[in-house]
Amino acid sequence: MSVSTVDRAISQKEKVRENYLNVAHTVESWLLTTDHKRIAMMYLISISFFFVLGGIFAGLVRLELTSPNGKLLSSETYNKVFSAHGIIMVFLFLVPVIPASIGNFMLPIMIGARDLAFPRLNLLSWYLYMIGGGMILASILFGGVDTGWTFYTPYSSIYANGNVALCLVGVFIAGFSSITTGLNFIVTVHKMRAPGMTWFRMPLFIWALYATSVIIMLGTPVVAITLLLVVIERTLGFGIFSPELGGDPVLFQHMFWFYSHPAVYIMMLPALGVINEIIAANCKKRIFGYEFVAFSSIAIAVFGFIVWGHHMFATSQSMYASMVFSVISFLVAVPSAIKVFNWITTMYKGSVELTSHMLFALGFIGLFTIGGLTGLYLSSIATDLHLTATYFVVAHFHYVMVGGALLGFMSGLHFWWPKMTGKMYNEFWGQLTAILMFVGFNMTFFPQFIAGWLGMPRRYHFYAQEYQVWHVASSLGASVLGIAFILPAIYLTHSLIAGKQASANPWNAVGLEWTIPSPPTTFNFPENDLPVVTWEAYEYYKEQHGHGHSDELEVGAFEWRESEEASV
Amino acid sequence: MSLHALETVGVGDDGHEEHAHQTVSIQYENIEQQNESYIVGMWSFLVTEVMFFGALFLLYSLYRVLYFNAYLEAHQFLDVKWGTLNTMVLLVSSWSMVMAVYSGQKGRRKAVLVFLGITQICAAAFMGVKSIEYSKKFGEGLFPDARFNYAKALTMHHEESKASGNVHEPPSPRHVMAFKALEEAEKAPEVTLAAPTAMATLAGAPDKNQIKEAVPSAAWGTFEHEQNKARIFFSIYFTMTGLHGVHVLIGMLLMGALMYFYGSKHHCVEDYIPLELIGLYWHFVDIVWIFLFPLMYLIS
Amino acid sequence: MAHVNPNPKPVPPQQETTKHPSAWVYHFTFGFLMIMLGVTVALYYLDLDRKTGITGVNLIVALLVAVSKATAVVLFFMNVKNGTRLTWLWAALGFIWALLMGGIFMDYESRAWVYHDGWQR
Amino acid sequence: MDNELRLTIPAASEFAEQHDKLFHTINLLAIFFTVIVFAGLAFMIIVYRKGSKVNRLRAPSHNSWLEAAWTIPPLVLGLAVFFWSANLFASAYNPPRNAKEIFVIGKQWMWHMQHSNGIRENNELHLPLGEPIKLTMISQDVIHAFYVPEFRMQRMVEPGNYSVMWVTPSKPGKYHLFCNMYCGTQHSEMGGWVYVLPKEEYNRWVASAARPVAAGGIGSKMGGLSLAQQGRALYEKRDCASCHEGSGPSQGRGPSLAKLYGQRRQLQSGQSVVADDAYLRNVLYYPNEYALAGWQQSMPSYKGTLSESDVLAINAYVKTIGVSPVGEVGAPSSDAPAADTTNQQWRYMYGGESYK
Ligand code: HEA
Ligand code: HEA
Ligand code: HEC
Ligand code: CUA
Ligand SMILES: [Cu+2]
Repeated sequence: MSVSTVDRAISQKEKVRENYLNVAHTVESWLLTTDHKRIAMMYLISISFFFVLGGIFAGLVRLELTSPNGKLLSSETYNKVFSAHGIIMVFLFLVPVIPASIGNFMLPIMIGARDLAFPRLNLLSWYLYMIGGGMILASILFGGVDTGWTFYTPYSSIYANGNVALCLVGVFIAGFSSITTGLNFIVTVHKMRAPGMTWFRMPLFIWALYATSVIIMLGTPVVAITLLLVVIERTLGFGIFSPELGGDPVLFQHMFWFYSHPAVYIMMLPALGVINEIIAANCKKRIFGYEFVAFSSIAIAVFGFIVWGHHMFATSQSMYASMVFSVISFLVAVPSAIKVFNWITTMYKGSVELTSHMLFALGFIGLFTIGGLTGLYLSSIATDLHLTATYFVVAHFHYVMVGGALLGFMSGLHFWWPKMTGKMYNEFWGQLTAILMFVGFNMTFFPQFIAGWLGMPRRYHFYAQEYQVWHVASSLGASVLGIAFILPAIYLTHSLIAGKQASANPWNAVGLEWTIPSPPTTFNFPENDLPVVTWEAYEYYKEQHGHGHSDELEVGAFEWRESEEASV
Repeated sequence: MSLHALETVGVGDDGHEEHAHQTVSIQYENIEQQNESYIVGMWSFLVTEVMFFGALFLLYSLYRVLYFNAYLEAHQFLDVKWGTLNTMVLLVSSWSMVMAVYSGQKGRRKAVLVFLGITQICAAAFMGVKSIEYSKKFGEGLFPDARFNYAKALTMHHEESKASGNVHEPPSPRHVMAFKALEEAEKAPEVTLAAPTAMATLAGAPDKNQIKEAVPSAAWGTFEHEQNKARIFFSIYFTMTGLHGVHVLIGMLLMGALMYFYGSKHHCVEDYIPLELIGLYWHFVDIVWIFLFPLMYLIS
Repeated sequence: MAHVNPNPKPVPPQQETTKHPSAWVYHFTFGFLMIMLGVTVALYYLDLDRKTGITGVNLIVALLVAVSKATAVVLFFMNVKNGTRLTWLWAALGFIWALLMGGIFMDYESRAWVYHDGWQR
Repeated sequence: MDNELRLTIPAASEFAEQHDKLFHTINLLAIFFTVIVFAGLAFMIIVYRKGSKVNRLRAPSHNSWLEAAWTIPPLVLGLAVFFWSANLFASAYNPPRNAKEIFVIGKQWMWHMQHSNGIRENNELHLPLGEPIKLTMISQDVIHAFYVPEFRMQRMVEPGNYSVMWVTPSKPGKYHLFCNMYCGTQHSEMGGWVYVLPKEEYNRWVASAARPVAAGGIGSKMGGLSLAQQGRALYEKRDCASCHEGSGPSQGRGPSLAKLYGQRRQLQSGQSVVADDAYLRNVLYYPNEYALAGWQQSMPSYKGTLSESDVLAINAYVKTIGVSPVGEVGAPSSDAPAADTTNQQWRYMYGGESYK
């Protein structure tokens, strides 16, 4: 193919070409950088660190639960371990992971800007993240936190042992890190689009990031202030939520879930966005029903704000309120359905290539569907009365968060890795990992649905023997899953050292990010000139003729790119 | 100096070509994009701020509905005069801020400095008044931490108004309760006063139950619930005004920096964007107070 | 470490239309705010609730006054005119906040419906 | 390890039977959609894999009818499930009037049950088969949740607020009782067993539980008194009668409590409330909050002197005043002898190996 020869020629040149990675090598050049790409890489590294930490805690949980009266940990330690797992995974891993790493890197490039609107704010965001993360880490190491990630009052504000206040302040600060990122994205999308990049020419990933940012901006302050109030109640003794002091503990749950349900969409929407890019690139087709997919992101963001009460069906929340929250939860499933079906239809008459990132994406669709559908058991009030706070819920949210968001992240990471690092990883290991992860994941969490249906309560250190079968099965799966997570750590690191140079467009995809060299230069575009966008998103075919072989198809936008590249 | 005179101070500084001195950061195409981005950014930030305070207003409203009588009574401890004064001070500061921005747009460096100065003075006055109010509340035992002592405050309040001849009616049942409770408290202070916060302060202590049993006698027990509701009012009051005060302080710092820049010769007056942004922020802080004032001080 | 754009593009000329209002707008707004402040405080001492016998009037009027003050500040001091894109953000915000408020009050208000008029009598 | 792969769990209440129908319907629905999605993906991957020789002409890029086709069915099906579920939930919300009332108190980390016949149990609950049971529950500290998987039902047990849950056990057996709201260190050991007994067996248990240990019984009935009688003892100990229909010096200071339960009360604040369980509790703890119109508020608060369990007992008595005779009471009793079972808790709850 002529294309790859051009690519190869370019990659020869690239050996010496200056890029954002090799412009400077000093420590300050990283710690004081304002380049969104460098900040994204710093985010990627620090978030991975917290993921490994959270994963180790998950491993401890699974290890302990192989026995119904596990003796490895004391009950108190067990509680601290699963709390640490939940807190780290949610606040330090899954909320920032896609926006702050991939999003940070790709958003300006994909809309054709030299950087985010506020580069220094972006750096501040990373520092806030590190400070918040450091405080959470400190609270876990010194004293521990045994409240669960939900921090329910009055347990957290009065009864809990350990270092809850410090941890909450950490979460508060980490929250401001995501607010700053969200704010930056919003302004960037509004003001920094390249000439010709209209709203409906934006890649769907950007739409998803935009919707995410709006949720972050509107929801995060509420949880920030709520957690701050718990801190004040705990340290100073102000009365807000504690019934001992005249407060109402259920009010805390309202305020907490008002953020934390939208927060699950903060975690999910970016992943849903990533999948669009992967599907389009691996089917060489425009996403079916672009507008519907774009608006479904907005619909999820808006409706997501009015379902929080579905976490409180078993509390003293009024019956009528529960019903309202329940019905809206069913409604919010519809935009998700729209996305899923549009992806499947996109593949129709496409040219599906099973690259590693596509495998991750396919796994994502399957697991998100299962996770989302099991959400329906929970949003139906009568069944939730049985299932709430059992392992059914644990399985549900791991299906959406690990099977969904995390696989979405893996997919995006594999897709853009060549662009971000300029190196190709080993495709075979990538594919193997995707399959292993899918299998290991189902082995880990499917048994938990059954255990939950049988009534196994969550956050249980000791449990009844009849559940042991399922716990052992789950732990077995978790070891497979653990291996599946070790692999990318190895082959991705290996690619950095010994990987092939990546061409500008290794996947033959369209989109502004593939028009620039890998890795990009500091201000993204050659000569710092912004591109002028004259084409629609995902313009894989200019026109169609001929039949059969995909190789015979004309890849319209690609032709255009070839000529662009010649000038690089 | 008359207003008009103020406005014309510093005309000498301008007269250059528009935007000539403003630098454009690399990510922007032109100065307009840069300026608009900053303004959109500030507004977005204010949106988060509104949600931040909005959540607190929500807490306020919910407890106001649940515990209206306690609110009504507890708000008497807030001095309407101080509150009005502070509102006035903030409104003046808002006006001088907008005048500073106005002068900045016209490129009048000295006028900017003067108006910012007025704003600073108002902000400082606001904080001064707040600290007077706060220290009074601390003295009365109205700071809602473990030492919160509503009985004492109520009793003192009653005596004060008796002394000033305001009250002719007999004390309300709540006052009676407060007297009784206080009497008991004086008899066995270490036990009784600890009661409401026993749980809070002894969190984790093994003998929670002991304390619980040692505590309340009838009068105190009756009063405890009253006290707790007032305590919620004051918790919300201190949280909201405290956070608002923090915002004022941050505003003062920002204005200080701004004054430094406007005062120093190197600063280019054409770049009025920082001034405009801080102006927006300051008006927001003002708006929060516009709502806080009637909701906290003027409950009827 | 801010990088500077060495050759920024000129601003398209037609944009130069947003005028700064005359300073008198600000003085009038300020006067309005002060008057409204007086109104709020007066209301408090008048206590409409007692006068009219309807509970909550005073609160509503006081809030209306506060909203009008805030609106004045937003419109004139904060100069909301080039806010086309922003207006909807603000609308979204008010909407979302109303949802939070509405949701929580819906719960607390409707709790009594079941217990008090239900089976227990 | 229990090697049997158990996939079902008995449905031991009427609600559970209804619940399972709904659950399995949702199951079918979920499987249906999962199959569609997986089959769709598989089809596309296989048929349109790169290099396959198929017609790729005129690939569509949007189609509003198609969008509607996959928007409306999920919507309709979802709403159908919602209505079914909400209906079932509503029916499970309000206990029938003839329900047998049992009081439950949760505290870190045990359950305390008070039957109206005076029997008290810790971490165990004996229920008669086929009779509607109303559990009125409250916590003394943090939030707990009362969960019996076989009943498919749970409710949070909150401090300061009665929550109600009701079931009609429909299958005899011994079922797990779990605390299903995270409540601290021994959350996983806060539980025990629920016994659903056929009528005769239940009556035998009641008789034995009422008999003191010395007499060969279980002795969980305090001094042989019913809950109302225990309440009466407390009522007398606290001298409530001195104000309420008493003959003492302060006679007539308080209203008569006869036939109070369920009546509508006019408060000084202008509100009118129904004298339900929550009202009776709150009057004892926060009397000034519930000052009655027409009365000079002078009742002391019993917060701190009467525990939640005392309050339940007293109110069980108050409900009988003027309604039914309670019978003479012997020596006043104190709180239940809450044996500390936590040490052997794991063995007790889950059996098998010894604990730690
Ligand atoms: C990424 C995170 C994420 C996502 C995306 C979701 C998505 C959904 N969640 Fe989940 N959820 C969590 C994370 C997430 N959740 C977490 C962390 C918890 C536990 C918190 C805790 O207590 O610790 C939780 C708990 C939780 C509960 C409370 C359970 C309880 O504690 O009792 C409920 C109840 O309604 C619920 C519902 C839903 C619904 C309806 C969706 C929907 O958005 C799903 C929509 C998707 C689909 C439905 C699939 C695709 C659609 C089709 C294939 C078409 C067919 C559709 C129909 C027939 C309608 N979730
Ligand atoms: C993004 C969110 C996220 C992610 C990715 C995960 C990932 C995993 N989680 Fe987690 N989980 C939560 C969010 C998440 N979880 C939340 C919010 C809770 C609720 C907490 C609460 O109740 O408060 C929870 C609770 C929770 C429980 C319930 C605990 C309880 O209720 O008692 C369990 C039990 O199995 C569990 C297991 C796992 C497992 C096996 C993984 C695996 O997918 C993890 C796999 C990853 C790794 C293992 C790391 C990478 C591997 C290495 C670096 C190799 C070295 C490590 C080992 C070999 C161990 N999680
Ligand atoms: C010092 C006098 C006094 C004592 C002692 C007293 N009460 Fe009362 N009680 C009152 C008065 C006065 C009222 C009505 C006004 C009010 O609610 O405060 C009242 C109201 C009540 C009510 C609500 C009655 C209604 O009609 O709605 C109940 C129930 C009640 N008391 C129960 C008790 C119990 C149980 C005790 C003992 C543990 C007790 N009281 C002890 C004075 C007393
Ligand atoms: Cu009690 Cu969990
Ligand atoms: Cu949710």
